[in-house]
Amino acid sequence: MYYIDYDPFVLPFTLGVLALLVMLFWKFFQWWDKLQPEDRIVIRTGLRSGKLLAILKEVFLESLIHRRMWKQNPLQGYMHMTFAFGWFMLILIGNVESRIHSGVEFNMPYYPIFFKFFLDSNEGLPFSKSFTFIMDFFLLLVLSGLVLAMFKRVNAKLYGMKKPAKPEAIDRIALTALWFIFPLRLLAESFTSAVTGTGGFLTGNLGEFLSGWLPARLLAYPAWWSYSVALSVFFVCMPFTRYMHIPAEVLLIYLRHLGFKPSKTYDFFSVVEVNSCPSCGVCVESCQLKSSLGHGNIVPAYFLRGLKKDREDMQAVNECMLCGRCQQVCPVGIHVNDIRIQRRDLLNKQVVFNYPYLPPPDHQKADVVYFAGCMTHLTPGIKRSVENILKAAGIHYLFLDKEGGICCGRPLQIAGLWDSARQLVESNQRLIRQSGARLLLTSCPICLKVFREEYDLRIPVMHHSQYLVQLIEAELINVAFSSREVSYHDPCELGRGCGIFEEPRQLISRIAGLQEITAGREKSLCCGGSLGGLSLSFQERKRLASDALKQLLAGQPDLLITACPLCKKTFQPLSPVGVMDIAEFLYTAMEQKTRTAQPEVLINCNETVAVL
Amino acid sequence: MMTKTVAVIGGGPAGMEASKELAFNGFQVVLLESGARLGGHMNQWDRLFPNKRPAGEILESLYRNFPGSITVMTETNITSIGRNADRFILRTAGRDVIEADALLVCTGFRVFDAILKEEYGYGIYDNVITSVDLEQWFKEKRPVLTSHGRVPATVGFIHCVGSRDEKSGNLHCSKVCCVTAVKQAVELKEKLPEARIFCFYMDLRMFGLGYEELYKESQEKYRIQFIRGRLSEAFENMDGSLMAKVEDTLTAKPLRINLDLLVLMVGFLPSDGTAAIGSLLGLTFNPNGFLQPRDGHLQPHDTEQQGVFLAGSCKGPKNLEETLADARSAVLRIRQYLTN
Amino acid sequence: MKIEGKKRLWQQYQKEIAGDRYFYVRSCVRQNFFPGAEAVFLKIMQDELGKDVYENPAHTSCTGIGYHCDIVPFDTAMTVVARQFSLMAEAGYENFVTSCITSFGLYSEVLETWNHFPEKQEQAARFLHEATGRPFARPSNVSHASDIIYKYRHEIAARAQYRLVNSLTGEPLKGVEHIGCHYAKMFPSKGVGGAEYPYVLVGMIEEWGGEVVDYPERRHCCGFGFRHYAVRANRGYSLSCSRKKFESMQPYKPDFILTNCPGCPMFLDRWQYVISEMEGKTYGPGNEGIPVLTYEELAGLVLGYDPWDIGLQVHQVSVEPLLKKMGIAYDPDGKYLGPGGKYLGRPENPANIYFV
Amino acid sequence: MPRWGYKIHEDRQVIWEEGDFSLVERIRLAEPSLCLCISCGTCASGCTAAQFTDFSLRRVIIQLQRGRIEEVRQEIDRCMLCGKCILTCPRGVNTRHLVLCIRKELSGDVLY
Repeated sequence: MYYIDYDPFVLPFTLGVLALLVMLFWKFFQWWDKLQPEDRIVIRTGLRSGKLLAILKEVFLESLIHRRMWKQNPLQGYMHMTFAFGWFMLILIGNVESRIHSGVEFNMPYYPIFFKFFLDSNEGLPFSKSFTFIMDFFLLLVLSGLVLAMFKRVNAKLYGMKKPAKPEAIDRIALTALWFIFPLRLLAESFTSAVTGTGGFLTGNLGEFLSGWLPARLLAYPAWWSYSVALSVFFVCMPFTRYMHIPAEVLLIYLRHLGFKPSKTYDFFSVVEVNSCPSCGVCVESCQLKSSLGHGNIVPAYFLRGLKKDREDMQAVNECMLCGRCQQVCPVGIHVNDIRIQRRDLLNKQVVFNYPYLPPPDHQKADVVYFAGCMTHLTPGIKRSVENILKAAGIHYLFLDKEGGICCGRPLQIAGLWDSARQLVESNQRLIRQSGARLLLTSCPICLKVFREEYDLRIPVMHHSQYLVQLIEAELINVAFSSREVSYHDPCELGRGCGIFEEPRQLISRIAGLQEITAGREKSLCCGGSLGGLSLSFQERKRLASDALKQLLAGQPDLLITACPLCKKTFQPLSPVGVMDIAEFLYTAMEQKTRTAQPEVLINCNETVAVL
Repeated sequence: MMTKTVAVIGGGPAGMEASKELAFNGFQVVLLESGARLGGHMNQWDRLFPNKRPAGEILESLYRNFPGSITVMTETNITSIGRNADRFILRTAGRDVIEADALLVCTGFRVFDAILKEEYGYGIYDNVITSVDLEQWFKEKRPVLTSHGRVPATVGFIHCVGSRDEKSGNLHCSKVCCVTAVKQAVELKEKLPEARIFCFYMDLRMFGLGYEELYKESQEKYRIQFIRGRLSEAFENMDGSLMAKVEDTLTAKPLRINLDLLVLMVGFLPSDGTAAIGSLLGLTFNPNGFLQPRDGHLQPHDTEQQGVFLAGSCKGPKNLEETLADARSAVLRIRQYLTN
Repeated sequence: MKIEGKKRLWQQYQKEIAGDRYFYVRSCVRQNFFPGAEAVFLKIMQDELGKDVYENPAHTSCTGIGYHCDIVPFDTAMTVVARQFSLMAEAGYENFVTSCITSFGLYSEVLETWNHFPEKQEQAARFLHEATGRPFARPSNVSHASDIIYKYRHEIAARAQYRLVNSLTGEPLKGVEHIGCHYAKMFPSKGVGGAEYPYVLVGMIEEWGGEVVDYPERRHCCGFGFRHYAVRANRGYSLSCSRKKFESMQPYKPDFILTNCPGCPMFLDRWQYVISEMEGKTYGPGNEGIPVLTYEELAGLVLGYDPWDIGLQVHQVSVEPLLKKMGIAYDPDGKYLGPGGKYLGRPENPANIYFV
Repeated sequence: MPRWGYKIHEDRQVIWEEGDFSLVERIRLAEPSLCLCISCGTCASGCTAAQFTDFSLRRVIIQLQRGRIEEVRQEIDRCMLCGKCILTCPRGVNTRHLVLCIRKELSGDVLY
């Protein structure tokens, strides 16, 4: 027989938790509705799959420890960890402690939270010293994070941010409640422990100190009330604030382990991703539209918040260049590029372009199909260099779009027009397949990405920066090293988009001195010419390009090398130094004797493939 | 040595600027003007392209530091020009006799008489005006209204009226009308923000720095619409508005449009003074009736007559910058001539 | 509209019109469709004004229709024209008067060609001589018959029995005028008032008490267009041109259309009927059409001639509403009676347009 | 009409006032650079789609400005949105976005 400890002050907390649970279930039910039946089965059976351990491990590392955040920014990582991990431990250990004390498995949910209130003394409590120490320790941990969090609001620069993400009114309420929770708990426990002597090194000493000059007995009860109310306010607000990311991220980790990926449409997974955004604001600093143009509203922290609240910002959907810098730094790993394209897909639901006029494929055969891409036709130096190099290396190739080709379809896809793009993809796919080629070579990273991801070609697809390096290594072409210093700009679609960072660097290092820059590789900047952005004006694009150039040319290189016709065309008019595509650069460095084609050494098909 | 005298014929911007410079260079200057006051066409102009600078500022600067030593004779028409050795003897209608060692002809231009372009209805239809009329309205701060007192909702500017038109007898391009049309269209749009304003053009010749920028601004900020097509004829509708017929050459379709006000961009023709003085002096006229310098590139101020020099738009259409620069350059040439 | 502006312009386009001793050549089209018109001209000239007008039965078509249909070469046309001039000289006349506007245009074109290319004149003289053995001659004055009526509009007004005034309201009747394209568009200086705002018909209407209304498509072609009408499949162009004019003039509520060209009254008159049949649309008040008159017919009405004597019964658009407005007494039963009371027959009643 | 053997032709003349300018006004709000077009035809001459069909963005823009929506509708969906024209337009018209906006408007999708 036991009796239930109860005091009216627990009511706000208990009702708050109840409201939270109802809200969470309601939300989840809504999301669940978006799911395909087969996906529902995957989710239902997921818990029974062998992945549970791995899932729990990642939840622990990411949701509690905030490993990725640590990597991004240790101070922020620590701050987030103290809140998440500290609070989690307070709950966990509080539960254990209270259960041991009450000796029953079932507790009222408020009981562990307000345990100290109901505890008259530590007498007879097993491991009471250890428990009070541990509980005080984690409370201190959380409080240390709180101090950092408060400090962040005052001075975000210390955290590597110009400004923290701007909270909305409801976020402010929840934040204030959150900030009050732990100091109030500290006060409540301290006042109570001054009377009961149940406190540890923190609460006990503070209680003793406070009771020296304050009526602790009198203040304890209101402190517990305030603590309960603060908790209640936080829980009631939570589903409507960025703190929704706490449950959502756990779900997200679960889904990812079950193999869920972003699809072409805005679906269940997208909603979970959107809700997993903690508005930490790391992305704010990564966005060039924010830094160069001040278009802050388009950064994911705000864009996703708008989506969460059904207040979509059209500018954020259409203006974004899809450079992927924000995605690269996101501690939660939200695929915000995909989400933006999904939103474009929704906004353009009825838009269809039609291409009944596309020509049927002809029947030319070749080992290598070279597809320059629409943009490359505006930079003839690139296609001429690639062709000359291929000829010099004796490659049997077919220039598929020599007289101009069909667009690869990527520009339509990034506008969310998948069905229209399908027509182009299929046309090009037929053309490439019938050539019998064993390799598809392109000069345009935009095409590269779509060839790799959306085409069913069953042959390797390479960007010329990859292929040319292989030609050098196979000694089919010889290059001369010059003492020039160059800077290399990683095109978004080539680098972050297709993960090609090394080959261009290998190639350049063979020819000239390569300056590494801070905004290189994964941190590479958008040139401003991206087709990802739909509505950005010409002047705005120019400003992006000028700002990016400043960083690219910080080391005062002799030349700026890039590997995308669009980047080249964007930078060229604004750059004080020459801008060259990597193929053009290579061609200028080729030794004279290999610069002319040798028809008699044309390599046959098998050898070509061996080269690859 | 006796101070040499230069007679400057024509008191527009070129004549005034040249007179000042000649006087600063120590010459005696007689400035002859057939009109009542100096300043020429600048007197009728409100603001200038491309920066909408008030024309008054230019006039003021032309008058500023105007040397007292210059003899200014307004309302003076020259009836004969004779020579006595190296000196010119000019007789005026008022029986004055002026002697000079050199003559500078700055007789300028007149605008095309839009009445001659009968099919456009200037002087016949109530709501057809010229660019000069509109500028006058601007200058007088007259509200822009149709003859029926309504605020025009649609206004059309017709480029090349009397220019590049052999049927009007003029083959030449008057150069400045394109940018003037854009300037006036912008000014009109500022006054009538609700109006739809159209420019009907053959080519847009934005030859000067800042002109293309003004054109772009007129499209972007003021939303002036440019339709490539030359007006063939205009008609009056019952309500006094005009029905204009052009071919919209970019869609290759004839277009009919109703306009409340039609502004004709009248071109440059040689002024009566240019024709008269040119004949008196026996100078060469180019096929468009302007005075022909001896060598357009290398001797732009010299004529077949020794001691007779040319400056400004008597030689052909010029904007103000070119006119003033030409006047100053003519002074250098005259100084060289008179000091040798 | 600033009438003083028009007047200023008209003063620039004053042409010389011979005063007497005319050699008159007929119009191919008018003789057939509006034969009364030419008869009225001769009657006014000879009976009212006492002028010497001579017609030679040997004169032919000027070939203008063939020339503008691209089936008669210009050299041939010049030779035919030279023959007409030769006939005139043979009869001892110098003042050439044409009934047809296209003839007027062709004669003017030929003479201007001869002025600019004397070798063409020599060639025409040679061809004329080779073909007919006739001597070559040139007129001293070429006028269109409407120029003559214009010149004597005051005299006609002085003898007028009726004026272009609504006899009930006293208001001037509103007329639109349509000048044949070949009258002044080719050589503006050869038309009274020039090409853009021709005065020749305006002068008559104003002098006889009416009021001219100008309308946007005034300068538009009547729709004849020669080849457009001559080829049946192309007649739609002709019809569409006329309709464009009717649509444009209708809001001005004209009481009549006045023309000076053979083709114009023909098409402006007949196409009103065709449009009414095709589309059910009419352009006058109620289901009436707009009566179309030649300048001679109008002069005849003003002088008090019997409408049926001057051939108004052959008009497709009934002229009775105009006659009523002018207060002209006419015999409705006499409309289809020819000389000697002989019944001429009457056309089938149209479906939509008012017809008496 | 067999009775006549000819018919009344529709006038080729475009009457400005009959144009539908509501579309161009809405498009202009979404893509203001539309006003900057000078009909130079650079967009059309290098157009990827124009190799295969007579699509001309220059013509589309003109027809849009003239309020000739049917003509716009007839050819707008041939564009591949490849964006070459953005790079070549001398006036910095955001041609690709313009096409998308027009297509959206004509399809009935929400235009911002």
